[in-house]
Amino acid sequence: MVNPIYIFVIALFSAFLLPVIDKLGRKVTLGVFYLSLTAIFAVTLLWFRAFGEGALIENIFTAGSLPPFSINLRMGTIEAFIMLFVNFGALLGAIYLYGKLLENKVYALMLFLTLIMGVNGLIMTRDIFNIFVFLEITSISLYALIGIKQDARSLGAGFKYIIAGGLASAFLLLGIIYVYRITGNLNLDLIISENPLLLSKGGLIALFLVVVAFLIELKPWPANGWALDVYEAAEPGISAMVASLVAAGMVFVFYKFIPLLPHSWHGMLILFGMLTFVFSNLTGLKQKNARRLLGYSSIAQMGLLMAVLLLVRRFNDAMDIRYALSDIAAALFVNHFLAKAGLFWLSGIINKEKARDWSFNKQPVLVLLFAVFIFALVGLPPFPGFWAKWTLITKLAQYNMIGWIVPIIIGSLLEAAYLLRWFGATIKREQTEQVIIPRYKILPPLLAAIVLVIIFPSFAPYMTGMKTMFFFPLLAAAVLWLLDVMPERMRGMVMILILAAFGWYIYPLAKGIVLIFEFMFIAGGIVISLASLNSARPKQGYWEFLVMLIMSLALIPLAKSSMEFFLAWEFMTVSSWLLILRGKNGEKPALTYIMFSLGAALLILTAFALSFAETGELGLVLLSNLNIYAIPVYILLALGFLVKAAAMGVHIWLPGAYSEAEDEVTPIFAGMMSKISLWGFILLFGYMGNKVLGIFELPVLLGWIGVFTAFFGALMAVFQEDIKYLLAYSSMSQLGYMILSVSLLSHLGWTTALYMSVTHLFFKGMLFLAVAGIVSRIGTTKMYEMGGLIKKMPASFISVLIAIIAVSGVPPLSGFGGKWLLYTALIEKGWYLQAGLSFFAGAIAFLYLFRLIHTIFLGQLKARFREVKEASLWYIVPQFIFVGAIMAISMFPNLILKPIMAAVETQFPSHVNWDGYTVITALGYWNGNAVMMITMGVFMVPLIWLLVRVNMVQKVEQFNIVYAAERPDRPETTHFAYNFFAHYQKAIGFLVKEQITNFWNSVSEWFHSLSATFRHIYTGNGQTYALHIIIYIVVLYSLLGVK
Amino acid sequence: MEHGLLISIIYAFISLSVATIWGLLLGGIMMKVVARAHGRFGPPFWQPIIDIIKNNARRTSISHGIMYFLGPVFRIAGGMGTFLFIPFIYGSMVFGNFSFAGDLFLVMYFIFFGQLGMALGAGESGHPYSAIGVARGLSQMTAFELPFALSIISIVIQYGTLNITSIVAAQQGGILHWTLFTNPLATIAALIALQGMNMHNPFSIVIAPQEIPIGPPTEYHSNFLGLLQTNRGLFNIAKLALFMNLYFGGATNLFSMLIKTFGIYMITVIVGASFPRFRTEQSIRFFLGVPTVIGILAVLVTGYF
Amino acid sequence: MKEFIEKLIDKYAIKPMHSRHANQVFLTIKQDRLPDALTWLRDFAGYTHLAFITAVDYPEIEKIQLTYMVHNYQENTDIGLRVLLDRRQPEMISVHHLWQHVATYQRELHEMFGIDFPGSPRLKENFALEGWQDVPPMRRDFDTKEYAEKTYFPRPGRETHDPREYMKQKLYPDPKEEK
Amino acid sequence: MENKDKMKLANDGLPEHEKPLFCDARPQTYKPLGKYVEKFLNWARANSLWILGYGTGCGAIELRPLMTARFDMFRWGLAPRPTPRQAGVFVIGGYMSVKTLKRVIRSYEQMQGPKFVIALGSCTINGGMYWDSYNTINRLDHYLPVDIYITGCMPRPEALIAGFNKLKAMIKAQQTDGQNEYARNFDWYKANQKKIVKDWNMPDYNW
Repeated sequence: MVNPIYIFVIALFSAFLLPVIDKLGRKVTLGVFYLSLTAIFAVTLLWFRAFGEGALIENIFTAGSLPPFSINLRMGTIEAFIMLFVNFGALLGAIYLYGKLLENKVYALMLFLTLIMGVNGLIMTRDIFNIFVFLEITSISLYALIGIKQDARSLGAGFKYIIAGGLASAFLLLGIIYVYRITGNLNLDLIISENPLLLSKGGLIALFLVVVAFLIELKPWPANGWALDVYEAAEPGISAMVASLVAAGMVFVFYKFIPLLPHSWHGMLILFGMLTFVFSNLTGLKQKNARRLLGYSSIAQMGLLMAVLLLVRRFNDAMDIRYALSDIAAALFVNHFLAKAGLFWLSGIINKEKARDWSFNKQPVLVLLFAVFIFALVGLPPFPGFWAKWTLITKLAQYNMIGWIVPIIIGSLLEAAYLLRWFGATIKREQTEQVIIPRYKILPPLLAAIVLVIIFPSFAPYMTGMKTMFFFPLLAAAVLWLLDVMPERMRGMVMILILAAFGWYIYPLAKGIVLIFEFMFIAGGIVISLASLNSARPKQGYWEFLVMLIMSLALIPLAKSSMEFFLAWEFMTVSSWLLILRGKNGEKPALTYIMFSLGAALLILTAFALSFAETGELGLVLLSNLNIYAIPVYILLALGFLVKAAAMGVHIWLPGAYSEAEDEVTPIFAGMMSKISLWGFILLFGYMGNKVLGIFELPVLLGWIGVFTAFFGALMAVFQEDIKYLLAYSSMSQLGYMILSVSLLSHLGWTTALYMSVTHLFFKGMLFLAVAGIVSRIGTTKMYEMGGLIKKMPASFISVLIAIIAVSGVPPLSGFGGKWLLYTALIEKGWYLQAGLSFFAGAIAFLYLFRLIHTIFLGQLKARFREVKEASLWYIVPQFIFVGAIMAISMFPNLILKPIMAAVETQFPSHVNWDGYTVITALGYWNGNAVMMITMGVFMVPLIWLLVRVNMVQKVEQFNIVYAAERPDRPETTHFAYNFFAHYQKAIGFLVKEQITNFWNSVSEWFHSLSATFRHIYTGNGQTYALHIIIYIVVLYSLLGVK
Repeated sequence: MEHGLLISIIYAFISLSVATIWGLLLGGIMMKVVARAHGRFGPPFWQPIIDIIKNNARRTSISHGIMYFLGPVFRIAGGMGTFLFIPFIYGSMVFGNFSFAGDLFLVMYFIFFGQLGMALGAGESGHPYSAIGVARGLSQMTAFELPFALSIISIVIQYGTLNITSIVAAQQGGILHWTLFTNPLATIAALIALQGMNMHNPFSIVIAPQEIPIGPPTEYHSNFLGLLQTNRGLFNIAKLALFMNLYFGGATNLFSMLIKTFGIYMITVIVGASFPRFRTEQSIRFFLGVPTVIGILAVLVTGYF
Repeated sequence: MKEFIEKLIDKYAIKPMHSRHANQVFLTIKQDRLPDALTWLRDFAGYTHLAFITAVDYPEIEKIQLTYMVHNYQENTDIGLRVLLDRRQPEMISVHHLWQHVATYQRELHEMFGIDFPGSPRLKENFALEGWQDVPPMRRDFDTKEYAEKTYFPRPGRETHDPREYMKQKLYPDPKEEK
Repeated sequence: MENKDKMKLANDGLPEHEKPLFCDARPQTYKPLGKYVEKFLNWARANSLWILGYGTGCGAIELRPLMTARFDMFRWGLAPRPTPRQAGVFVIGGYMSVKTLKRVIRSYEQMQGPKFVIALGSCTINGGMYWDSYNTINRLDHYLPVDIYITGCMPRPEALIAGFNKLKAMIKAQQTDGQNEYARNFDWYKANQKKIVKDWNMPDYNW
């Protein structure tokens, strides 16, 4: 096997060779340069493969004698792993810097090589003085490299770095001297073996000095201003190096020292790591400058990594330590390493100071790269970061260090906040003209991204137990993406086919309640997707995300283990977020949406972690036999699902998300995605049943939340002027009913919930599709700008009419069944006041429903819409499929009620009898069929009477109205539509002042101002930074209790 | 259904026509009563019927469109349906109607059927007053439905059933078995709500002639108006019958039906003759105030104590 | 009131006033000084209310006389400011900026007398006469009887009497004629 | 086809872009139904006369007392109605300025037949004291088919009641048919109306 010494040999040799051969021309020099880098990489690669095949750890002793008389280099699995990435990164970085290296002096190349050598050395050496040496080599070459940009700011940054590094190395040297003084030894392993010596008085000080030096090199918050300046000012290529390579070296050195540290220190150090993680992210919130933003993020990641390295020590059995190391630490490391380097490179390519000015000038590949890196950093599946966070949190819960979960969650949310905000803004930025980008600059980030994607299976520890179908969403999306060349409609067809095939595939797996949900998702998805075929204009990424969303929705009910559940959940979140982002002005709502959804996801994740901690298994079934963590898990899950259901208080993401998403997608959100929270509750109640907290029965609380959601949703819908907002609030209200009825925990209750969710899918699909069709024709969503469209769009009118009759629950249509079941169930259960309030909510629904149909279809037709045509068939057909469905289940309620009841009977005993078409409960009875017949009968009689005399009827036009003996001036002033329920506003409008929205706004405001205050510590002044470092050391010193 | 379809249709027709005529005459009688209270003669008590004949005898009529044309049909279909789902006279084969099809909630929700259709028809007429009237009417409707619903819930708790017939059955045997006495709170709440439903003063904000002459039916005339007026009588009786069944022990024969409906309607008339009109928001606030509290009390008393 | 009158007179070089009774005075003033005078009266003299603007047509002297009547609530006195306009194209400075309701008076005057008030809002809109095409009806050279007869289908057989003569011969018939 | 065009009205008063907003059909004449049926219907019509509550002149003040307890018009089946669509009797309350006449015509045409007109006071007969005004019409019957004139300036409520009863008798005896008359002589009426209503910005027949 190649001796790792050669790494240094190659580096040094070519470094000294370069100036000589530079006479032959820079091209040659670069050739040699790249050749040597490749060689180094090759060596590490070989070693890595070797360890893969189970080679033994190799120790190299210089000067052929044993320590303490020699320097000991070690090449082990971990070393090889780290070095593999380091040298890979080095190679890529060098490629990226090609341009710079071409025009700069040859010393840049030499410095680069020495830097690489230094980092490799830091990783391999086991001799602490040697560590110091390598540290110096690294740092010095780095100062110089930072300077190659040759402008004031980068030089200044380099100088600040020198100050900080100087301080660090000074402390390090002192520490090393002390250590040598105490242990009489410089070899790390020997020192570790003589650890007790170090635990003496002086020893601790020595250790402290060493540790603190590396801490500073790890740029802990807040003593890291200098590093930020470096990230910001230096040439992006170099910043990438700093953020990835050097950081990797430092972290590894810190890792080497961990065995020396007394356990009493761990807690404090973890705390400092976490602080760095949380507060750097917090400070990042308000950051405008792209590279500085990245700087914050990488510092945060370093903090997390450091904390994790210490945390895993606490996993008390060795198996777990290795496990955790290989999963969490390594995953975090790789994730950060590649993503951050890639982002810095991108920042170099795009070359815009402010993060807000970023835009990918019509270069899809850049978009893709950006997406990959950002998602990886945020920790979305399938990237390593996701698995890392999952494993970390589950492990923490398992070794009941639950306290540490909190900062991790907060930090991750903050990081997600600014990264995703940045992503959204950048995607929505208008695309200016295309600029030429040198190929060699694209290559490194591209490779990094590819590695990031293909590497994830090796970090997915639970995938062994997981069904592959949980990756189908990704697969389908990828397939559709590859079919991008096809005409748009064709792709749509393919997408629908994929859905159908998927449905056929999962059909055998689903039964009972699950089957009902699958039916809603797959069948509903297919029908609604038809509408998206209406236009042939290319839709970037539309079908991909759509199929991903629907498939992940369909997968969630099939999840057996919490891992599967959470994975599908995350897929759903991401795809729906991207779909919202595609909307015309979807930027802000998308951000709100993703923040709330991620919050919910993390709550759910914590809950699962807790259950894992207690049961040690991931199966969802085990939720049922929790007892210690039962209440917290219950509450966490409930909260998570409430957020997803947009219940009262956490609903503010909903209107924006539904309304700003494209018109064809909204029905899928409102009709299908909202139901997943219902499934969540069914899961929760199904496994955990009823739980009592203090004097409160939690389901009762949930029921109240549900009924208030229903009430306020309806009330807010009444006062909307924008039709999509109106429908969005109405969906919220409907969800409220479902939450209410599902938390009844009775046979009738669940029947109600399922019945409602199916019918709700039907009529919400109709309504949103009809609206989509109308908007596509007249191009406005403001209701008062419409009016009189019944003459132009009769088909849409019919479907809307049917829909609102169904929504409002007026017999004979199916909606009444829902209402009837609801009240019967509520009264049966004894929830009387809830019944009253929900009845009120149901009555209020009439207001917005009538407003909806009146202001759009009735009243006065505007002059500019006199030529409008009926909406395109692509919208009409799905609507009428739904119309048919509603008619069918109104005529024959058995069609849907019987299966639902049968499905629910597996959970609760049924008290319902059937007599022909009559449903008979303990309280009352309902014969949908007879009602339908009688209604038709009584409808016919007067109709015939009118038709007999129809010949005397004169058809008149819209202005032939009694108008106080005047003639109407123009339709706009005659159509009564704006502020339709002004008196209602006057009467009880005060109930829906925007208190909740204001609350959440102030929350985000708080975080931002907090971040603003913390930013003030970074004055950009070298002395101040030095002072920070000193203070930091003092504080740490006192806190660690070193005497 | 214990007897054949044809028979039941004939029975339904009989009870419908009886109810309609009685409803119209009731309206006329009340006009007469008010007139006498004013010291006038007032119109003959069959005046409403003459008006209906007159309106159907109009030679011309105009239509603003399909929905406008169907509006009155919806309205009266709603009235007929609502009536037909209520057992009119307890234990009577002829006046039993189609109450087998559904229970109390069906009736409560079927009331909306007509209103919705009418609202749509009025909407298509394109007259702003129609829309304003409908907006007012719906708002008020939401308001008075709340105490009414609470009262209904209360009596459902009390009798443990939603089946109107059995609710009536439970009230038989003595005037003291009536809900009026067994559950006065619910009765009061419901009766206040009834004033809102009947839309006489002080709740006549929908067809407020001085403000929005005359609200939704502004554009309706001729035989459309004829249908609407017919429904006025029928629907009125339907509501009265519902209240009679729920709170006043139902009716075992035609005569007691006449008396009771007359009595219940009398309340509305007296109230209407003695109060001026609310503004819309006042009316809404009113219903959400005291009546709702009474309703909640009724529910609490029957439900939890 | 007196001192206001004095002030007015020497401020605005007004022709001598004449007064019907104690608390009502009419002054004739130059067209271009009228707005200042009104402003002064409104803001300093307490004549805060413009009671009316009226016009009289004098074909003899080829003038149209406008009277702006302002009222003082404190001392309950009226001052009527008069201006004489040329009858051939009567035009007057609009004072709607002083009192909003003036615009309506001016609209009416424009319709009935054809007086133009440049800049007065909605001046040209119909007031009472929709689509009137004849000479403004309040001009004295407009013969309403003739107009009515040629326009409004007078019902034949209608006879009119001079009320004085008619009543005399109905109630106090001339004794000579009796014989 | 040609016949159809004759049935259409020109609506010249309207700007081109507003023509589709108004119905352009001509009013029709209607045959009475079978003898006895019509008699019965006329009885109904006569016994429920709905007045269009539209005070067109000073005479409107004389209409109000009819609703009071003293005169109590309801006992004859008279009732005020706020919208022309539902009213059957148009009470012209005295003098008609040209501006009012325009609205009156519009309202009259919006009433559904059979419809009757009662004209109050001498102004409607021959202009009364406004006989030589520049802005008040002289004889209403040149613009609308009047069924009953009630003389006086102003007629007292008793006179009105007498008038109404006369009208009822005429309806029962089927002597009055204003609607058909208006339809038959439509062009003549329209010409007279347009002669004095200069800015005719409504359709020729306001359905």
